[in-house]
Amino acid sequence: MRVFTGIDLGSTTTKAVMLDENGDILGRGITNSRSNYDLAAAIAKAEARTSARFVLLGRELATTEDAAALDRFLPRLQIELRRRQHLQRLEVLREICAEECQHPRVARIREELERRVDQIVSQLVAAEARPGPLAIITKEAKGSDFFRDRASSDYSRLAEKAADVEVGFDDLMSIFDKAIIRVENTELKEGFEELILQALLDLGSRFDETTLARYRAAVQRTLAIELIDGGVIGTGYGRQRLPFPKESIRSEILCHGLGAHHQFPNTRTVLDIGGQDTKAIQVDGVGIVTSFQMNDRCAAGCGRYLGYIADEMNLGLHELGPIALQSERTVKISSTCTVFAGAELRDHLSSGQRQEDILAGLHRAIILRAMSLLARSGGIDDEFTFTGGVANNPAAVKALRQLVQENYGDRVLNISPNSIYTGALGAALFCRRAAEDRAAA
Amino acid sequence: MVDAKQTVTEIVARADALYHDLEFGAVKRWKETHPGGKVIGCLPTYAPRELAHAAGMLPVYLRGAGDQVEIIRGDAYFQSYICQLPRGMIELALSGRLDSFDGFLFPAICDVIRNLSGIWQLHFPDKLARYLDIPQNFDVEVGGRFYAEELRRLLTDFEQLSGQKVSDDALRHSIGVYNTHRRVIQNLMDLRSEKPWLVPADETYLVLRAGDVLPVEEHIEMIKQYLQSVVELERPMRDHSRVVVSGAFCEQPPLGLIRTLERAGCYIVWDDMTISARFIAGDVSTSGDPCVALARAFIEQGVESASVYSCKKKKGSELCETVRKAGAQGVIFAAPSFCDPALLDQPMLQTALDQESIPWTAFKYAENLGQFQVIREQAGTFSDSIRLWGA
Amino acid sequence: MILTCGIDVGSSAVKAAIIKSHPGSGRAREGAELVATHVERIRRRDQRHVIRAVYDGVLEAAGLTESDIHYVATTGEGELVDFRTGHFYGMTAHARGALFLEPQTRAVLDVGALHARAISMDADSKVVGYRMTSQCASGSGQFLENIARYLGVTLEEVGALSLEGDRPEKVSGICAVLAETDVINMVSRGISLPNILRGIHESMANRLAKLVRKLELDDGIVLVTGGLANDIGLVHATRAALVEHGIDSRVETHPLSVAAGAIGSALWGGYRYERLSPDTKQAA
Amino acid sequence: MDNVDKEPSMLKQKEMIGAHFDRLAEAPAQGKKVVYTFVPGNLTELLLSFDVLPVYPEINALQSAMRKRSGDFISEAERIGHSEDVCTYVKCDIGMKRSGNIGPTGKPIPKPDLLLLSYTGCFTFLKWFELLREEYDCPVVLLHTPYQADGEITPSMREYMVRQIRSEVIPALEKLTGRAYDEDRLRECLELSRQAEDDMVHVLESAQNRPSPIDAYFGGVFYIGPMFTAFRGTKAAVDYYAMLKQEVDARIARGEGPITPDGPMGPEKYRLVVEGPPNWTHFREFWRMFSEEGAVVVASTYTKVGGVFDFGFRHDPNDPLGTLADYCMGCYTNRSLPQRVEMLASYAKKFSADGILVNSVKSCNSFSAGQLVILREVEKRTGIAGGFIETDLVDARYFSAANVKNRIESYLQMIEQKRSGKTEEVRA
Ligand SMILES: Nc1ncnc2c1ncn2[C@@H]1O[C@H](COP(=O)(O)OP(=O)(O)O)[C@@H](O)[C@H]1O
Ligand SMILES: Nc1ncnc2c1ncn2[C@@H]1O[C@H](COP(=O)(O)OP(=O)(O)O)[C@@H](O)[C@H]1O
Ligand code: SF4
Ligand code: SF4
Ligand code: SF4
Repeated sequence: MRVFTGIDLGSTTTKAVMLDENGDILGRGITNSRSNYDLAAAIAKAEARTSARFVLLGRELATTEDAAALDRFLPRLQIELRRRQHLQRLEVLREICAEECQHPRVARIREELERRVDQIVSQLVAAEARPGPLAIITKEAKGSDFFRDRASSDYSRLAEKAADVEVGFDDLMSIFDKAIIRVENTELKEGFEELILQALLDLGSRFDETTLARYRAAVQRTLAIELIDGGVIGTGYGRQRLPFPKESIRSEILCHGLGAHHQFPNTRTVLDIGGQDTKAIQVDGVGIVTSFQMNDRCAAGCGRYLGYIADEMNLGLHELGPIALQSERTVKISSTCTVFAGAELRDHLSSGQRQEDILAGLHRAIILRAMSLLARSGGIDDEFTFTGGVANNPAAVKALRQLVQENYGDRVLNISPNSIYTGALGAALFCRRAAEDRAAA
Repeated sequence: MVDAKQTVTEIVARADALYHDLEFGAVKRWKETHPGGKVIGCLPTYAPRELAHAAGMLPVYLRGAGDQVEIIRGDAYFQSYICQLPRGMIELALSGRLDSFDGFLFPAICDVIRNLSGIWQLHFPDKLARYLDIPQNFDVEVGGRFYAEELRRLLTDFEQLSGQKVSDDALRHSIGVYNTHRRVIQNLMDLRSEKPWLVPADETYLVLRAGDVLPVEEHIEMIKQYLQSVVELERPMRDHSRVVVSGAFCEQPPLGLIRTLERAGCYIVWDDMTISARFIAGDVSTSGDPCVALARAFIEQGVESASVYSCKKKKGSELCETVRKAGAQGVIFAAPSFCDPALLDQPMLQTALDQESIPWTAFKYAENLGQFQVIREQAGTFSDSIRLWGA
Repeated sequence: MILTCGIDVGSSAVKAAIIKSHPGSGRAREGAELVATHVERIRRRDQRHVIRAVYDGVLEAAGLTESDIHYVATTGEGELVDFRTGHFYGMTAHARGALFLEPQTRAVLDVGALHARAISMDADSKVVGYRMTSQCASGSGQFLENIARYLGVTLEEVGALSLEGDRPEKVSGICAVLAETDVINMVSRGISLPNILRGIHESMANRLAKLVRKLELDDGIVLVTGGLANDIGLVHATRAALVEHGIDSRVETHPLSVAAGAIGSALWGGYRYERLSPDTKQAA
Repeated sequence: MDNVDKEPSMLKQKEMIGAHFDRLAEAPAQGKKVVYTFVPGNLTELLLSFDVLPVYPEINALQSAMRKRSGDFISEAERIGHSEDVCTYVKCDIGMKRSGNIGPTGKPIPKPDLLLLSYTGCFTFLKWFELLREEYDCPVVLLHTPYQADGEITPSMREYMVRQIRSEVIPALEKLTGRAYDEDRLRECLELSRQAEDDMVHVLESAQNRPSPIDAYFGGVFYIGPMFTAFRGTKAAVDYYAMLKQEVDARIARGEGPITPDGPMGPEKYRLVVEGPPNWTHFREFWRMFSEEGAVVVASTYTKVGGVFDFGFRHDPNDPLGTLADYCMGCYTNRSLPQRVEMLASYAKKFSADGILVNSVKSCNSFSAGQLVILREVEKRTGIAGGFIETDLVDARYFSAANVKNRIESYLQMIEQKRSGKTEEVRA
């Protein structure tokens, strides 16, 4: 089977989308862009392949199982699959943490440090290994969360408890900070085959032998399908850094425009808030970009801003939105400078403002900047699609909804659960199109 | 005593309400009581309000949207490296807050305001949008003549807008009213430099800003009453330094910033924040051709300003003079970010101050600045250094 | 004997110092002694909580109790210290502290988490001029901290690593956030950690040098204070940058540089304490 | 353009400019008077008639940038207290002065004997000369050009200018040179200007051809050089433009596109109208971002800052002072926003452009404030695609190559996509 891949090398995250010959989405993959773009692209692509296999497995199973059974089974299988991947990463984390503890810098407290770090990681593992729908897994299944974010917020919470005069919070965190980067840049050893069989085993007790046998057979058939690379198109912030020829690169503006159009064909205006840039795009009825604006050289008010805030508050990125939603009185925030955000936040906290009110203000501040950009690009037409990672954040969406209503009146606001993949989807569509053109030529 | 305190509180509360009311309720009320009356919005810095007054119109100074209005559409019109004021203006206009205005006057002050007049012409073609060129030639026979003609042309526009023919006598009368206005303001400024603890900076500022929207006669009364009452108050004198604030003639600093300065230990004994009402020093002649009189006054009695070419040999001598007259110990340069006129002026003014050993400090702001810590530190250190070591 | 405590509440760390000085030693506080200092990073904790911990910490280090202290002087976000006696502004305090640490100091380069400022002073620690970075956080400590986090090195390692750099890579962006991307790119291009860090240091140093350059300096030492004084890489780069900008002042740092603000405010506290009226003294 | 074949006009221009700087360097020794003045609204013919040499600080600034010296100059100006926020042309010039005032050819630029503040349409010029006045001990004479706020030149404006020229500028020049105003000499210069102007307009209009034989923005800044500076009103300029015209006509005949720093441009793919000044610090790199993609600029407004000639204005020897006034008031920088919109829209049509691109420079409020509105209006009136990039004139810190390239690429791809009209639906 020929597959077409789009890779969106964002400033903070790298996303991959894989299409089949009919243009249907087969798989998606995402990883943090951090230090190595090539590696990030490889990891995202590998993830997309894994998830493509999973979709194919679904197709195979559909030939033998009835729909209701599949609906029960597949999500569970996916959860188990993710849990497996997650546990794998935790083990990598454990190893690397142990290595980091050997650093001469911490020689003074090595033993105690080792013990506590290991204890923390074990607690993380224990929490993950517990059966049932885990926060991390369901969140991740929504396509929004990262191992890093989740692990770091859990880790720092546990670290705070584990810290004392002898081994300080700083000591514990510095081990994690160093380790997590290496963890993220490690390609997982086990591939789809091992993982899925493991996952099946985990679920095994719930099915009878014959069903299991059918499932296994489907897995085998899936594995037999050859995924032939029909091409890759890169886009996004780091696209110039990829070892792609020029004709395999598309501007992220066009990709977001086309991706959004594909998701919601009536889209006329697209807002994309990514890690370091915000784009306001106008598209016509067939997905062609007619005008666009990007933030200028200052990264104020972009996704990273939320990242800083989350770090500052010792929360996971995904927790910010829900907390902000509880606010009843939004605090006015003046600075959207990403770096200053932390200071301003502390300022308000120390003047007695409530956390949720401040957070609501921060979200509003980001959206306000986006509103300016939208206005600059030509306003908000019906329908309006919000893409990029920040679209996963319910408080940002709420602020956006409100401001759109106030300034433009009624507009249909589209948000895909896969909004973060919009750029990659656009790239994949371009890729498939290019292949068709080649075939036609 | 109790009365005085109450009067001051009331006046300040009223001024505060006017300051914060960006729906311009006062303008709407004026229109209700003056059926058919026209309102003209004037941008900073100096507008010859006498002309509008004589035509039976209400001239209102507009200075951006302050720190209360969220700028959404305004940003769509200006890049990040342009000051805040024009965004605020656009935001006010597009959100309908300026609907009760019948015309707008854009005095020549900088490229931004100048181009804003063009934006207005493009966007609001049914309202008068008038750019007023001011002369940069200070020969009464050359620049004066040109300016008098410009004023006359403007007056014709006003006459058309208001439907009122303006006689020379009417214009002379208006000039007389504004002369009184200038005098009471001068009295307030004098008190400020004499006893700054009686007239805190934020209060003075609000009272003066009330003159942006109030009919001039009302504003004269307000200042008079304020002056009368405030001198009766027992306000303690603090161990503060005395400073002049310079550079804030156009886009205004947020009220919080003015308060921050005083809290950090600086009495503001003179500033150019509301310079528009004091742009002409002294009275304008009420005899002869009134447009010529206004033009002459501008050329001969106009204050030093960043937006006017300075024909004095030494830039800044006027600022040094002001410092001396107001008994200030230092100068705080507070200019809007990206304000070319104010910021390009500063090095010259600073050199002049250095030569006279007058200490100064400088920072930038935007009308919607929300954080003042840095400024507080800076102003505080400045005040510390004057107080702990000053003469 | 007058015991005063200075507390410098910064945006990333709280610093405290206790000073013993003699009555009648005036503004100069001749013979004042530093009894103890204590510093803690705030790191996502409640500031008030940290302030208390730091105060307790410095008292413990000095072997004193709260009632021994005559005057608690604050600087920075002093409002948060509800037990303070008086407040001094940042630059006044830093200049005083710098002079105490190094009597030849004529300029202070205070590089903290969010701001950098250059302060010139006279032999009496009077601030005669200063320059600060603007409302933009690029080139500050927080920026360096983020980068370090990205690169997976601790702050303590940054300085030494940077010194190993031999072919520093220029950071182009002005914005701290966008510079992060620059840095990411560098890593992916295989630039070594030391060269990246050195490049960042050089770009920060260049900004600092520009601040210093705007001051009119007499002879004497430029003392680096604030948290980044600990970063020898930055100090080293700053030295080079100043030379490049034609400033021949000597750049020094002091092991207690980070506490300069706290020390300075404690010294000022002693001065003010003597000038307080007897009943305020009682209350204090 | 070192390793690329140069056309004769390029060499001639280089020679002309070199000679001018030589003359300047020798001026003090030769007892020649030097006058500093500005490009927009310059009175070059009048100066020539008095036989004084003009110096244009903006030109020095942009030359410094092209030679990568502007960064040091700007930081020198910031050192002495200038804000990061203000126009970098000013800072570059002040910094250059403070660093010894060495011109682009490495020879010193003499001090002014007179500052002729004849400027058009920008308040910063006023500040600039106030600042220069502090630096030099010399007389200043100011010529205030009233702004075309309502899109027209009124008799009162014209009178005001003529009166200023007559009662202030001319007496100042007479005093400086010790010679009387010679109106016949001025008329001769104006006649030469008129001739050169005809040929220059011909060259600029040539961009209507497909492919366009010139790049009217990047190439354009070279073409306007002599005309906007020391050479208008000279025989040398007349010859230069005649030569240039010939070359361009020859390229049209051969069906060739413009010459870029990397040699002749490849096939023309996009035709753009550009508003706003260029960036000088990365001039070639910037140009290359366009030429490599096959984008040619067919008309620009920047090439009109020192005079708008393509709507019919020519210097008129029969009304010497009046024509100078009209010239000053007509410069692009003195035109109101509605006039600028008008002009851009007419270019889009006349030159069959695919897009209008705004290069907004941080330095220049005069140009930049309102450009977003201009862009929207032109898009609305012409229906062609608008694009927006941000750089700066001479401050390299504000040129983020990756960022600019990204936007230009996206913009051109957008035009391409729009043009090809390829879509999912259409293909399905
Ligand atoms: N679950 C989530 N909740 C809130 N914000 C999220 C979530 N996931 C991602 N984000 C935000 O999305 C940003 C990344 O968005 P993305 O579109 O991938 O940016 P880029 O393409 O620039 O890397 C992050 O900086 C983060 O702020
Ligand atoms: N050893 C070190 N090396 C480099 N930077 C350091 C070191 N220790 C602290 N810092 C930096 O110093 C900063 C804190 O400095 P400080 O002067 O206390 O700032 P503030 O007063 O704003 O809290 C932190 O941002 C941290 O990055
Ligand atoms: S603040 Fe300055 S730049 Fe802005 S409009 Fe006013 S004078 Fe012009
Ligand atoms: S203000 Fe903040 S986000 Fe903007 S350029 Fe500066 S550091 Fe970057
Ligand atoms: S603001 Fe613009 S027109 Fe004015 S001097 Fe600067 S670059 Fe030239």
